[in-house]
Amino acid sequence: MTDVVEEVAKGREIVKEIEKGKWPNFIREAKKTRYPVDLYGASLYLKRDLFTTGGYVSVPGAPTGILMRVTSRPDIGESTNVVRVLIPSGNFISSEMMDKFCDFADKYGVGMLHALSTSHNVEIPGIPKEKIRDFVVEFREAGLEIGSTGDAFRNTTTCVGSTLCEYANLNTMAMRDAFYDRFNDYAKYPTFPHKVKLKISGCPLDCARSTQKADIGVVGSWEDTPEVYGSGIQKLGNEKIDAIVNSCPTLAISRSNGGISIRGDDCIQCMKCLRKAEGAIRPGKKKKFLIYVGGKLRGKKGPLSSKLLMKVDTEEEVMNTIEKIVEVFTDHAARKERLGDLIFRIGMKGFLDLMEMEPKPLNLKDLRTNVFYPVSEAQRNEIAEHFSGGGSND
Amino acid sequence: MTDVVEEVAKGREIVKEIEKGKWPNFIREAKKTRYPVDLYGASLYLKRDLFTTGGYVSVPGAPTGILMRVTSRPDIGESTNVVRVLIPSGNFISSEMMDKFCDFADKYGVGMLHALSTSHNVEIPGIPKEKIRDFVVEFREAGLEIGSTGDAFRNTTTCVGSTLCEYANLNTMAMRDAFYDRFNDYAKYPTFPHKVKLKISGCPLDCARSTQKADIGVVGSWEDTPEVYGSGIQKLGNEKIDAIVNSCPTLAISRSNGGISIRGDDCIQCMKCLRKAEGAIRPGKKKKFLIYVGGKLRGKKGPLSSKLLMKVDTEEEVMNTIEKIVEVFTDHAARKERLGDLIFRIGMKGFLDLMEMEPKPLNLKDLRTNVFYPVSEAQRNEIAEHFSGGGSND
Amino acid sequence: MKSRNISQEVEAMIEGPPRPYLNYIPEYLKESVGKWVTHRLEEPGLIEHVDSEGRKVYTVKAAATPNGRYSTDTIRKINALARKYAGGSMRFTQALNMEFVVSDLAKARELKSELKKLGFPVGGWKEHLWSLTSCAGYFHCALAATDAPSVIQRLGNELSEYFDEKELPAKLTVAASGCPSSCGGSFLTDISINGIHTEIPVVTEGVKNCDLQGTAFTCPVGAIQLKTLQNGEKTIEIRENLCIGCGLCVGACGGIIFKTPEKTDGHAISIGGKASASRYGTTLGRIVVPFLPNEPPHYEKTVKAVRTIVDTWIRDARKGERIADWVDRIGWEKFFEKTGLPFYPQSMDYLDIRAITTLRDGSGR
Amino acid sequence: MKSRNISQEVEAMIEGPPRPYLNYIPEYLKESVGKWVTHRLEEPGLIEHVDSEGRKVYTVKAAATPNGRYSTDTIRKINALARKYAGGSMRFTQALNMEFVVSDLAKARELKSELKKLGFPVGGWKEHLWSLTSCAGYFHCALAATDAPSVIQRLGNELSEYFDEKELPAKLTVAASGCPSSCGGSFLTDISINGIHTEIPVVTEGVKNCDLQGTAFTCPVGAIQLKTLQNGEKTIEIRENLCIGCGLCVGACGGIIFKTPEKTDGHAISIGGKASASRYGTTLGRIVVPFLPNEPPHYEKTVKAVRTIVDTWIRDARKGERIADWVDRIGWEKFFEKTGLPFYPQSMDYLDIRAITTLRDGSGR
Ligand code: SRM
Ligand code: SRM
Ligand code: SRM
Ligand code: SRM
Ligand code: SF4
Ligand code: SF4
Ligand code: SF4
Ligand code: SF4
Ligand code: SF4
Ligand code: SF4
Ligand code: SF4
Ligand code: SF4
Repeated sequence: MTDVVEEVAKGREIVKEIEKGKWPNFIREAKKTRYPVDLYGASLYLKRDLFTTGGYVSVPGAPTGILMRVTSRPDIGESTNVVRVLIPSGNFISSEMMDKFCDFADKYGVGMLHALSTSHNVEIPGIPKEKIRDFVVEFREAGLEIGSTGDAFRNTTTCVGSTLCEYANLNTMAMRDAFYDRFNDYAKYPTFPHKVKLKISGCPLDCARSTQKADIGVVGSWEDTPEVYGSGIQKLGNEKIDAIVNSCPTLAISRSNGGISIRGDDCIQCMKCLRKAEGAIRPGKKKKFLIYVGGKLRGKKGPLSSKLLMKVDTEEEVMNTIEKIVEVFTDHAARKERLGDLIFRIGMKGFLDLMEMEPKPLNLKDLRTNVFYPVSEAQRNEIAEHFSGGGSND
Repeated sequence: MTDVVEEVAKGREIVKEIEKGKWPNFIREAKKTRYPVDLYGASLYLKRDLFTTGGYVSVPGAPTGILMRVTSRPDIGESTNVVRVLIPSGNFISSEMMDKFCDFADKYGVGMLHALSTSHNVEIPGIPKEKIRDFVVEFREAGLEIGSTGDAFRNTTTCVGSTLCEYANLNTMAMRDAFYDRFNDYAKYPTFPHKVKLKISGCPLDCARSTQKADIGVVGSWEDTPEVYGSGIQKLGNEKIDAIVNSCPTLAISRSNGGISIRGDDCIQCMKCLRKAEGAIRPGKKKKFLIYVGGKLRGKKGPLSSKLLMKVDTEEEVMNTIEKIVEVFTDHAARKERLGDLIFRIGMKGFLDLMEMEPKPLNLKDLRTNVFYPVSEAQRNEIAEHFSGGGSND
Repeated sequence: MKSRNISQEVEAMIEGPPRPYLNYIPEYLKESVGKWVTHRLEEPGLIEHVDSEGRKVYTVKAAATPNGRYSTDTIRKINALARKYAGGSMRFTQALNMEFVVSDLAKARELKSELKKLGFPVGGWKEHLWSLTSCAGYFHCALAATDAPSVIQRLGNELSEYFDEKELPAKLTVAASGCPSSCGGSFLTDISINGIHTEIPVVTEGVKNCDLQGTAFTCPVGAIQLKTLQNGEKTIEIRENLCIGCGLCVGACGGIIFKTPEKTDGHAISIGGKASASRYGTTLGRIVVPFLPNEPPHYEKTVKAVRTIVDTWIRDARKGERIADWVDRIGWEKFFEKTGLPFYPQSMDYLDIRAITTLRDGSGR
Repeated sequence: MKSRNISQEVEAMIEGPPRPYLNYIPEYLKESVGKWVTHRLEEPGLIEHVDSEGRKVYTVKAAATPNGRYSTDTIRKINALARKYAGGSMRFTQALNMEFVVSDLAKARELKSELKKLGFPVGGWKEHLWSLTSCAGYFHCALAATDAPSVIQRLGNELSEYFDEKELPAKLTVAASGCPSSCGGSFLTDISINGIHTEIPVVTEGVKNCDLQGTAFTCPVGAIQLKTLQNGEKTIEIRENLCIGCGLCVGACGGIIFKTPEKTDGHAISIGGKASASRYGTTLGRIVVPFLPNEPPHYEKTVKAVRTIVDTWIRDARKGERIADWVDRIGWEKFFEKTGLPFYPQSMDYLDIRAITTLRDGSGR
């Protein structure tokens, strides 16, 4: 048996095992396509990734959206280049659109769809290099778009928001649309130091994971008191009401008149009471958009958590802030430095300086304990001003 | 008016104001002594510390215990050298001993006692340089000891422990005595890279602040279930019992038979239930001594919190561990590096290596999130061994 | 802002994703947008949503394949169901599951059984397994240290009953990524698997064919140095003391390889990840098993480790406690005690100065 | 262990502190050691302790002067009370207050009024002000940036009613240290004052008279460099970018001075410190006011800042909440909102990489 024959044979045995079981199975799916399963099997047998990046292709109309993939074992399988397809907000795909995706996958690819990628694009794998140009032309003629690779804004993802969820403080899907209306250039041209991701959640439960998986996260919230709606709360009965009262981490809720009352001043919008109240408590009415910066999952020394940058009142302010962040990022990040890495390197204070913003307590989880820092003369005067007029009590 | 006259006069005005008020007053006290109050007043007027360290004095019988203090303004006041006096455990001072302190302060000093210093020594200030030698001789003849300065073990402090407190899991005062019986050399000779502090608390409430103010902290605790003592709990009444149940952060307590039952496995010895139970709940019987390392209040970049090193069963183990820590500290710390600085510099893992100890979860508050680390072949084998025999379920 | 260099050719095109979104959601959903007042789990995988005017819709959630790959054959069948039952539209959730919005309960139940017939379990809300996701892994990617999809496939088989039948203490999410890039969303799920390389790559002859400058740029820690040999040829050198073994250079240039990935590649398990935008913030997964070997197809050791964690959690957690909440309450010491997992030094040094400022050396070596 | 150099002369002496401790406690206490079962606040400053055999003692706690300094005259009077009422022994608590153990309640009450007559309030347990402590400050120390004792003296006057009369939401401790060495225990109290220098010291002619090598050694961050001048003289140089302004060199060598301490010295306020050896550990005070000027004798600004914090806490905290617990619940954002304290950038950068690895530059400048 030659090496390659053995590798393929052993690989097939392994793949056969993976094919088993009740969970929806990607091997069973792959075997219904022209995807090179043998190559995959061999890599499992060899315990070694057999792919490598396949250089860059520049295709008119597709400055981003194409990933070249070749293998180190052309004797088993060659390439599985992929195009990344932008889909509508909230990942709603109409049946017509889905048909088209399938048609293109059958005609140009290997009859396989990646639906969905973890950043919520559809991918069409297995398009030979020489067909990519034609694919792009035909695809765009069909009114469809590819994108979301390279050093550009990657796909903006959102939770379902107002479309289906009562917790939503902002219409996430509409905001994504608005983002592309205004900033499509950011997504189109890979001209940034590194990729940039924007994700949007309708409430602090953050189903879009915008606070960690995105360079910029937008979260809908509120700042007044959660609304205790109608008499729904009384109907829940004593035990459930007690559970609601006890769920509040800031003790903002107390019993009153058989129902509850909430001290809005203490509410930190944690959503716990809402989750227990079966619709009888709703988000407050004074909406706030929270803007987070610098989340990422692969920092140089591990994942980096985002920091809250600011709370704003309007979508317009959100968009303007994004623009400002992008400007700072473009001008100050090193090559292949994500926004989070930049902030890690220069410190949140340094980043705020670049943003021309004053530091605020909301930018921090905790305050410093280290007493070594300089104080300028201007600050000394400012402080003296603020604290003047203290009484004395003997 | 000459400068000095003005400085003294202005200083006196300020001091006169400080002398006012109902709280016990150190100026009213100082004025009853020969302490150079004018010097102090001038420093307040000038807003500038007028003391400076006064070089080293080597006195036979006193390798540690003497602090020289001279001033930059001998025209106003000269020196206030101080001797630091070691007192009995728990800071209990017999009336005879206190009389002696006063006598010495009157004869050699300025008629002032510093009782107590924040590290729980008595200090006798204002002893002229030329009298120090005589002081030491006479003081030691009176059966008293000075010490606790320089790069030696500073005074070991303890909470009152078993002597007065029902929460004590260890007799802190007896342990301090035992420490000096075995390790008096450590306190006697300033031969370490920097000062070393040992503090001992009888329970996790840590009244001795051993977890932050000490290089080595020892805390008495337990590992079984807190003892629900007799029927005292029932007598507290429903409301108090509910409060006890709700106080437990790990939900280890539940109601049972009109009283409570505690799941010892979940107890983290937080003391909350004991504090509410008015003696009806007591510490568990299986005592553990917790040893903390590396606390300090002035790190190079701010205070450093201690880390839990280990939990041991006997006083003997505590003492042996202290010996080992001292060895590692002496061999590896740089000059003027406290134990906490050393650990900060080399990492807890590095410190454990030097201690020849295996890392344990108790050494950490949290585990790492950064996935970049090497794994040795030996470890790979060890892990493979541990996890072998996993089933498969198709 | 720095000036951008954009070719003319490209300038003219691309309008971004299809929008407005209202064109792509079911007709009967449009009226209710922004008016929802409550929802309720009707039965596993089936939620009733009620709007302020009493209108109702029903969402049905079906599990995805581990890496989201499907044949067009299957997608066409699913799409046919979307046409028939869900107003000609379907969506994918954040965790890549399929979701259908149906206008009445009977139809939703029918859809549910159709999906099951196609092999897609319906479930995954409330105190259940919500999702199992993976990145591309060996299946497509150049960077994988472990084949995330096949690991998740095994775990899916193992845990499937918790998706629809059995209850758990709380929500459970599982994700695997083939390498530290964490495309699969690992570190953010209750149980996360992360591929890791544990050797330092070596530079081979083949490096000649690579874009050396470009390769050096990929290194996140600047461990790659350009060098000119005596014969004038250019090459690169990896500074071992700096390299964190991330593998990005290996993916970028075929001339840089891991020598024995079959031994040194593997994956770590971290637990307790959880996203949140409340003041308490997101919790990242913490590493509890630093290394498991790649042993396809069955990954017995990985399955055993995950089962141990899940079973202990089920036994010990209070109702409503996600894995992170549970560990928060009992602490790491008890976690290791109760699970019996061995503790390795690799879990140490978190936030110690060396772990942050130095690289490989400070990380537990 | 490295070998130690110990002079012969010294070798022969010193046995350490007086012990065993039993020789120094009141006779009637000896039987009960290790047998205590419960205690109870009888009245402000007076606790009843009960042992397992029903024996009782009463402890009386009286406030100390800010820096623990007394005339021998006063100490002799106090000592007379210890002889008369407390079995010929007294102790000082962790926070330097005086404590007397008395064998019966009537005597304890008498002692209480005697102490008050001497000017020492009795109180400081449970939901009260427990302690106010300071280090030596200008009174004795060479390193002070602020005169901790006089600051505490003012705060003592200001807050004294909470020691015995008025209740607080929970325990309150206050400490001040004249410099970052924090000898006063600041950072560990609910409200802490810390002296800070905010300029970089300069080297003057006088440096000649100092032990240069020794001075360089005192610098915790290695900012002092030894230098030889062209004329062969030795001197030292301070590297400004490294110096953190700790002031240790200034204390060590009279030739190094702060130029304008009257302007640049001052103190910071941090809050929420709390010692604990439970799993949750100690909380360090966090800086809420980065700088207040030294304005003896009345320190109006400092008093105003502390009152603002205490009054807001009293108004807003739930019963049993120490300042740290209160802030934990409401968060820093609300803390600044509710107190109206201005927020300054110096409170930032905590745990950012630069705050740890770089020095002065990374800290908010
Ligand atoms: C397709 C996808 C995984 C999937 O199976 O769904 C994916 C696949 C790859 N990711 Fe990713 N990432 C995918 C979502 C993510 C996510 C999750 C997310 O976006 O929600 C992350 C973590 C979030 C974040 O950004 O921190 C992620 C963080 C990375 C990184 C780390 C970047 C960094 O500097 O932190 C890399 C490496 C890089 O870009 O240099 C990377 C690189 C890659 C590359 C392009 C590796 C490469 O350079 O060859 C992978 C191509 C795989 C292939 O051949 O198919 N991928 N990647 C995901 C879809 C992308 C899309 O836009 O549709
Ligand atoms: C007397 C005392 C303050 C008081 O009013 O009670 C004190 C006074 C001094 N301390 Fe302290 N420290 C005193 C308790 C503390 C404490 C609190 C404690 O021990 O419980 C600390 C914080 C805990 C800790 O150790 O981290 C403390 C941390 C320091 C430091 C910081 C050391 C470090 O490297 O972290 C210094 C500076 C040094 O040693 O280089 C210092 C230095 C000093 C010097 C010697 C300053 C000097 O070098 O000139 C002060 C002499 C003042 C004087 O002239 O009277 N003192 N010092 C305290 C009694 C000491 C004793 O042993 O009886
Ligand atoms: C459908 C989905 C959003 C989407 O647009 O795709 C979703 C929608 C909802 N999420 Fe989510 N979450 C979705 C992914 C997430 C994620 C991201 C993820 O899983 O990858 C998160 C953050 C990650 C995490 O879990 O930590 C997330 C964090 C939550 C939470 C907070 C859970 C917690 O313990 O902190 C809740 C509240 C709850 O479970 O009670 C929640 C609750 C909800 C509910 C079910 C509301 C509820 O309490 O019943 C939302 C139903 C919307 C609706 O009516 O259709 N959702 N939710 C996502 C389903 C993913 C899936 O297929 O399993
Ligand atoms: C006397 C003293 C120990 C000593 O040997 O000197 C002491 C003794 C007691 N402490 Fe303490 N604590 C003493 C300083 C401390 C300190 C250190 C300090 O204040 O400098 C701490 C840690 C610092 C802190 O508070 O963060 C401390 C943390 C506690 C706690 C935990 C408080 C908390 O909120 O976490 C308790 C329990 C309580 O208050 O319910 C406590 C409770 C007690 C009680 C009063 C028991 C009780 O529940 O009432 C102990 C009475 C012993 C007795 O019977 O005489 N003791 N206690 C100290 C009195 C200092 C003073 O004069 O004010
Ligand atoms: S983030 Fe909030 S609004 Fe969005 S789907 Fe989740 S629960 Fe609903
Ligand atoms: S949202 Fe959270 S903080 Fe606000 S009232 Fe409800 S439970 Fe309390
Ligand atoms: S630490 Fe514990 S044992 Fe010691 S005095 Fe405080 S409460 Fe009592
Ligand atoms: S000591 Fe703390 S953890 Fe233990 S049972 Fe009591 S309240 Fe619970
Ligand atoms: S996590 Fe790694 S292996 Fe998986 S797709 Fe991303 S880059 Fe590739
Ligand atoms: S493996 Fe990563 S860290 Fe190491 S040289 Fe390659 S790119 Fe750099
Ligand atoms: S804190 Fe500073 S000023 Fe106060 S005694 Fe200690 S060294 Fe001196
Ligand atoms: S002030 Fe402190 S940091 Fe600066 S030179 Fe002097 S000793 Fe060093």
